[in-house]
Amino acid sequence: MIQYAWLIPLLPLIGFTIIGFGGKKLSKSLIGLLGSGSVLAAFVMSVLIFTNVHEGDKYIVKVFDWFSAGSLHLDFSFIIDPLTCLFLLIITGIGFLIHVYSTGYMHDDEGFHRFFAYLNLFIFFMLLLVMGSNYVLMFVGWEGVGLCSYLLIGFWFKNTAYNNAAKKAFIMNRIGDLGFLLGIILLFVTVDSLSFADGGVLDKVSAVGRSNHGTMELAALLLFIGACGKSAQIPLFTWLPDAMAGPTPVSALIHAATMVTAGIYMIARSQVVYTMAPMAMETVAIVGALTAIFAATIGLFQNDIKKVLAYSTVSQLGLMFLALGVGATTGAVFHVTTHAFFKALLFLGAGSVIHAMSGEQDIRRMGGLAKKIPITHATFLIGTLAISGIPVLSGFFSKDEILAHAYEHNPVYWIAGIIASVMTAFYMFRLYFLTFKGKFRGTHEQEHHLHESPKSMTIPLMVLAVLSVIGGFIGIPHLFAHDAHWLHHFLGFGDILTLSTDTEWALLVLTLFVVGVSIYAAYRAYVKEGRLPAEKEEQLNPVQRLIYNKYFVDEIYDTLIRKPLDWISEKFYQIVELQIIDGVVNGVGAGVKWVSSVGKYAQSGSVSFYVLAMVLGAIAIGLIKLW
Amino acid sequence: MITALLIGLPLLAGILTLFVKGAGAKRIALGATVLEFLLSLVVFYMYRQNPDDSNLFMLTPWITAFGINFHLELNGIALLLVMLTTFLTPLIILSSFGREHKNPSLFYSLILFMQMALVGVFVAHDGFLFYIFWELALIPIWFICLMWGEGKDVGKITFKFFIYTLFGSLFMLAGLIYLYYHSPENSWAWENLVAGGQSLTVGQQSMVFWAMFLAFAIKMPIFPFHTWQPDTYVSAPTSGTMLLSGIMLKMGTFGLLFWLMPMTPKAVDKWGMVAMVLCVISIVYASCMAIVQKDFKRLIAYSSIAHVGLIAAGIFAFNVQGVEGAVMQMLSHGVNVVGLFLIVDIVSSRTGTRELASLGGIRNVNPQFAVLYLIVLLGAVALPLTNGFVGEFLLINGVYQYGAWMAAFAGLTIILGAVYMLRSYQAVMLGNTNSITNGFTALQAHEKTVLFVIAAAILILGVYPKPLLDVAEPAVLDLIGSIKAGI
Amino acid sequence: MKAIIVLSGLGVLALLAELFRFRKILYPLVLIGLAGAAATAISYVWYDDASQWTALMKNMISFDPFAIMMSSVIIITALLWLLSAQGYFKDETTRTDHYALMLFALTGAVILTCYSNMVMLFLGVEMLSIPLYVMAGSRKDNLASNEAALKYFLMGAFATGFLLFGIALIYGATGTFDLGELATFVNSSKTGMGGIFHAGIVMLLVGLLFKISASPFHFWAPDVYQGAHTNVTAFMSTVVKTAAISGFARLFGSSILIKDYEFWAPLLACCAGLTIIVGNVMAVNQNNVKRLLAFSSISHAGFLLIAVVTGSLKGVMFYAAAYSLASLAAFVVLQIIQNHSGDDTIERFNGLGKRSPLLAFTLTLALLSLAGIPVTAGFFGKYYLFMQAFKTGHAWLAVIGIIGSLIGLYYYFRIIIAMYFREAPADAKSAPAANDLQQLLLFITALGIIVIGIMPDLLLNLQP
Amino acid sequence: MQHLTLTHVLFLILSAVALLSGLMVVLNANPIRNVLLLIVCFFAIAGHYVLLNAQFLAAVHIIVYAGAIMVLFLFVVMLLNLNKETEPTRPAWEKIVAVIAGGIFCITLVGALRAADTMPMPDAKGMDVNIGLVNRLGATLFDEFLVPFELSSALFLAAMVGAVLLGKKSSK
Amino acid sequence: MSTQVIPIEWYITLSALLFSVGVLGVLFRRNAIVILMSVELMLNAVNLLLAAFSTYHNDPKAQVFVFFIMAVAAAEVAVGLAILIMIYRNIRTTDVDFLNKLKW
Repeated sequence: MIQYAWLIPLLPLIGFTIIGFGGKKLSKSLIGLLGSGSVLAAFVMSVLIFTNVHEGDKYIVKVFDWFSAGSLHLDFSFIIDPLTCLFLLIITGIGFLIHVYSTGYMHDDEGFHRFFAYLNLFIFFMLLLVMGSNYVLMFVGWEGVGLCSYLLIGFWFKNTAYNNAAKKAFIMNRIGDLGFLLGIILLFVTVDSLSFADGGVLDKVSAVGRSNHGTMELAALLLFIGACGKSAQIPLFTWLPDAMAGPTPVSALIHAATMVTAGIYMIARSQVVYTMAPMAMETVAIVGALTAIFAATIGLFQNDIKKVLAYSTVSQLGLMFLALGVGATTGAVFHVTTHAFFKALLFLGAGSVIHAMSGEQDIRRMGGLAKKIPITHATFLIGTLAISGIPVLSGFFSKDEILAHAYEHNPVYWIAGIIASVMTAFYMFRLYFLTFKGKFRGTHEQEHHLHESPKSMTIPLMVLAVLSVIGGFIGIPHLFAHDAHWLHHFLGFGDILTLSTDTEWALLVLTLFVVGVSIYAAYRAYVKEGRLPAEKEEQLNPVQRLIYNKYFVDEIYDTLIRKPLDWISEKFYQIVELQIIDGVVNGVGAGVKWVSSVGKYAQSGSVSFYVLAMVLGAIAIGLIKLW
Repeated sequence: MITALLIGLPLLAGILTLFVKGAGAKRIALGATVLEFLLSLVVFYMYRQNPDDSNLFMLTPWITAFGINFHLELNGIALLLVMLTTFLTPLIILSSFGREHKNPSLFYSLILFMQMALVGVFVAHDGFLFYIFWELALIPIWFICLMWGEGKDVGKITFKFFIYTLFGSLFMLAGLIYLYYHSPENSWAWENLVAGGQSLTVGQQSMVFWAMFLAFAIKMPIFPFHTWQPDTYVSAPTSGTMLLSGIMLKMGTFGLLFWLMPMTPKAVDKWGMVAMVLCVISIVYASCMAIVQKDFKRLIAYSSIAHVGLIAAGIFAFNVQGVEGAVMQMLSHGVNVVGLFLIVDIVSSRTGTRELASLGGIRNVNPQFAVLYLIVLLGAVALPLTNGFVGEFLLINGVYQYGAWMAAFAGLTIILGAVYMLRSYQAVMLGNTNSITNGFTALQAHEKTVLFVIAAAILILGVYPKPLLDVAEPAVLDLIGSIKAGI
Repeated sequence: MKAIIVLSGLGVLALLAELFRFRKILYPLVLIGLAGAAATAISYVWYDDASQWTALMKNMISFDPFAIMMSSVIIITALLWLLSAQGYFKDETTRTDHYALMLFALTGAVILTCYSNMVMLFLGVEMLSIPLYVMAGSRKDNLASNEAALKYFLMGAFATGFLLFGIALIYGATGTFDLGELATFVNSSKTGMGGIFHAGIVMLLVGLLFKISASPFHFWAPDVYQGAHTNVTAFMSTVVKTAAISGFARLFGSSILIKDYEFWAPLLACCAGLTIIVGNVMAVNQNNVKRLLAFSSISHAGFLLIAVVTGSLKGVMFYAAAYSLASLAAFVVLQIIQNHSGDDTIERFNGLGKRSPLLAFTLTLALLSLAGIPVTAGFFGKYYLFMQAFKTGHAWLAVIGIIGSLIGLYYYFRIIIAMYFREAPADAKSAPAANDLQQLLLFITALGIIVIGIMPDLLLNLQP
Repeated sequence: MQHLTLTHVLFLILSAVALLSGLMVVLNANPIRNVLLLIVCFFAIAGHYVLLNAQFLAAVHIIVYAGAIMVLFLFVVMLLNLNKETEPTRPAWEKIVAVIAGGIFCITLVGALRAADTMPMPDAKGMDVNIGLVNRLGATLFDEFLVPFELSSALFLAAMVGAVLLGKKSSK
Repeated sequence: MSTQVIPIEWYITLSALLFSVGVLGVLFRRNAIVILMSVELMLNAVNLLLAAFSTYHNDPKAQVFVFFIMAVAAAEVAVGLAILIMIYRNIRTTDVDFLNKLKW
């Protein structure tokens, strides 16, 4: 079975090729069928492979020799191990659901075929990313998903703002990619291999890493820069909220469930490197924690339904990095999984809301939608509960594991995690209440049009809702069941929690308590008191304004990087390029011309002068040579 | 012998074309270049079979008084560049089919002469012969730029181009003569010049190194010898720009690799850092220049400087990855830049402008063009699975081994390249149409063909570059061995 | 020697034509005669009976390989020149005189290639110069021509004084006029040559440098070239220049004064560099193509001096041949344009590429050769000189040569750009066209430029 | 320094005459006087030839220079009716420049030759007083110098043709 | 008269001075005829020098050379004067600086 693993990425690629070349000639239903079908087939393959993979397995499926140069040999081959399998399932599974959802959501869009082509291409690259059996092939997928992200964010390419958002996403990703690439190269230079196969880069690193401490730190940090870009961590996070410009299914698939978690995958894959690099680990944890809190605070003040979710994603990703940083690799991957479920659910739910609201995304214009769109409401509520970490739902288990590990590593991280969680619960319920409770605040016309989404959209919502509820059981902690943590065993990262049961319980209860308080606060504010977010920025106090404007990070980047770059480039062009360098070149030419134009007057036309010159020449020669 | 045929065929076809009036000229030119491409495939095949095949080799006395021979020899690198030349020339000719050129027979015969000289540069194994072909390539392109160029300053600009490149190459000649006089035998053969060069002291080598470096640096061009390039690219007719950027520029990098590095290893060791810094400056500087350009063609021109800077940096790193990356990137850049300039031509010939600010929304009216442009663009920004990636990855890898900071700065091309390329794509293709672009017509058959071929090449080379690298590797290892041995 | 006899005999014959009224057939007659002279000159390459003449002539002249090659180059150039110069001999009444003058000048030129005695050097120079003074003034009613003749004559006579003073001093120091004895004397001197001798060398150099229009004694050349009839200018810039440089090279390019190399070589090298730079720089701003070519010819004198300094007689020969071919072609086209439009400014070349593609092509080829672009004869000539310069440790001279060539490109290419890029002037009448003989000439020169450029061995291996 | 003999005195006198008349030629603004002064100078030079035992040369010199060339000059000066009034003169500064340049040239030349190593006096016994006689000269001229002699005839022919060509009025 | 009593240096100096006077004449005067005369003076300086060397080297060749110089000088003068007359016919002056149209 496993030797056919190459079919998994190939199927979406075929889908992409057919849809891409067929274009508008194909009917929409055929496109939908092809697009979803290819991913479904990939999903089925993934399941089949998954059933054949057991903990500790590692298979390499070689397709062809890609290229080699000197000691660098790169195969185009795939790795199949538990980590990859898990990601395969998430990508193809959620990918399939979102494809289905999209057939409904994008049905009336003129770029329907294009959309599906891009989605399939994205799935292909994402699969390549997690299946690549060496760093370079991973990088291929890594950049490929970036490209698809670019294409899909700027899907409605007539809109300049969207285009700018797409460009921003691509470029910020590329900043990370450069770090990633340099990290890869550093690893290659150090251990002379990039393959994940046995005896490849990872094994070599674990063998020689101790003696190359500094190199490993550097490599880990460089890789982390890449992860920051892709997974929207400080300081490269600002593209993700802007990326909401793309169609909502894209936000769900790429900017919540899969692509943005590539950074976690990559670090998990490189766990060996990080274990050699404690400082880098600490950096990861700090950045993760900061991002979690920072993004959460911004989320508190956002009024765009997708922006709230976007900041929530950033915050949750921060949490995952925190997990990676404190060594809870399994926890991070676990959270990736559950987050994929509930965040995809939330985004798709948001999409359904937007669909119902005829494109309105501002929660200040919503309210009281619970009755109008019940399925969406119910599933959205499940998602909200899951992300807030309400027990038994998936988010609870994964978040709990991360927090426990954080506490074990350093209580400060635990506190950070708690703060983020509290804020998450608050803004998520704020979002929920404002959207679904209270009175409708939109226009009359919008109210008239309110309707539940078609089946193609609601069914994925329901499936995801179920997954969000039960997804946590793959990693149920010891507290609740004996020998329960299946995921832990399956992945085999060996990051076992050593806290005492009492401590663990205490942490759990404390967490639940503060989250509960937070939810109540939200309830009180937005349901009981019926408060609404300010309509105008002027109504906010300075701190709120600062947060409302996302701490002006975009503006700061603009002022510190983009504008100076433009300015310097322009000045260099005008002054250094045109005046100095070209000026020197032209100046030489002009100089010769000038000398010529002045020198020609020596040719005065007068014989007397010529004779004089001749005599002077003779004198000069005589004086030089004879005296 | 067959190598000589590679040179002779375009020459004869060029002469023939000169005497054919009207549309026949371009057909003959196209036919001849396609034939030439097939011939080069045969050569490729023969070389894969047996690199020492005597048919690939030619040695005839030419100017006996100076030990100059008509000496042709192929190694992997040269072979690939010949392939690039023969592959691109028909595309360049085909892409010009839609244009009404005054005096087409002269135009196409000049292109053919150009091809002859370019192939000659790559296969020459005699220093003097190399120089001759090097200069010979300059004349047709100068005429092409002069006679079919656009803008009122064409004369001035092309002259600057001519004299600037000649300035460099004369110093190269001086360097070669110097090597000749210090070589063990009375011969201009490459091996002999290498032996001569390697026997020199560091000081002597440095002199030769800088003299010859100047020629190559100007040709490529790298900072700060590049100012002729944007103007020339912009004012030249599209075919000329393609020839210049797609193939001719590789003469510089090839020369650097094959005619400079092995001759002056000690100087490379001593001064390589300076050259490397220039290359890196070139990358960053040209990228920044590209970012602020308002003219589409000029933007591409600057991007070319940035790319070639990286190639040169890889060469100066002189390790396997760097040099193979350079070879690979020479090919990729050739293909990509020809595609990009064709795109510029398609846009500007339909809209009458190259101002980025006045374009936009072409994707609405011509999605197919948009896709093709995107593919070429991806190749240019070195997205994985396009040809650009393989080269760039190897190059940065190679440069990293030379110096981590160098690689970090050189790697900025990844970011800055995306910035200017996406900017141009957005300005031209995205957004809403305006009065200039809403009448944008469909691609003509020849344009479509060329772009398809280029797009296919971009993807194929990106997915399966192995055969090319395999061909280059022995030659690269030889060269590096020779350089390292000489230090 | 036979060539000298043929040429001077031909000169006398031309004068007789006036008496015996065969003026009409003089042109073909002189052509044939020149061809015969060329044949006799070049036949020495294969039938070496040259040495017997040397004794017979009491060591006055010596047909050594250099002389054979140079005289062949000169006579063939003159022959080619004659193809283009029918217009110069147009005037019925003075035709025979002009033929005679040209032929006597040519005789002088040949003497300069083969003299082996100072007397012959002096006579050769004068025999070359005196008819040329007259030829420069051949357009008697034209003030420019008058001015050219006056300037040429006055300065030429002045320079002759220097030349002679130099010869006298050298004689005083060595007691001989014979080059062979001179060589023996110089080479056998143990203490090195004294001040009298050196003063003589300097004076002699001044005189000779003037003749080849080397800087700083070049001032006459542009004015004279511009003022003279274009055919005469072509003659001066090819035949005369070649003759003058071979006169120079026989003394300084050979081994005669090699023992004293340290004394005069730096001087010559400096003059060569200066000449290259001055000639090229001054040409940059010229709008008059004739004057431009004059400056260009000055710069080429500088290049030829490199060959002399580096002691490469073959280099002199090759460069002179290549230069003569290209220069001749350029002047012929110029003359055609001038006849057609009555003007020799660069604007007259505008649009020539379209109006007369063949003329434009030949001129382009010639200019490329003058500029030294491969694969023209001019390139290989320059290359040869650079090689020699490197070999003899004059690398700096090669660098100056390179810089000079680059500057040179500017004005050569100005003409090419004018021909191909600029639009023809509005008042341009019909396309200028070459007559049959001129076409033949242009064809031969173009062919020569390319063939010699591609296969320089043809010339280099022509060893007598 | 040897004792001053009559020969020395004669030499000095002749030299003084030659130089002074030469200088006068240069400085006097009247062309006719110039011609006459130059003849004086030539006579002084002829005197030197006699001092040098070159009697035949002296005779030829007088005949050719004073008799032919200078007469030709005189003829032309008369023909063109040149006199002091028509004489073009240089502005003062040009004259100063000319004198300075000429002076420096003179100093350079004389200095260079004076600075040169003194040439040894030839052996008096080997002196052949007859070399300046016509038979010796003729033997040399028509034997060793036959070729140049013949060629100079061609030169004369050329000069003659040229002079006639330019000198006669154009036919138009 | 015995020649050997006068040192050869005297003659060299005299010739040099005469030659310089000739050069000065060429520089000083504007009348073409006088310039030509100055050139003749220069040639005579050479002749004198040659004659002196002839005696000094005891060699008639130099005297023969002088004949050639005289002959050529005569020829040169003939041509030169013809040129002058031709020009005079056109511009009515023998001023060498009058004709300066060919320049720059």
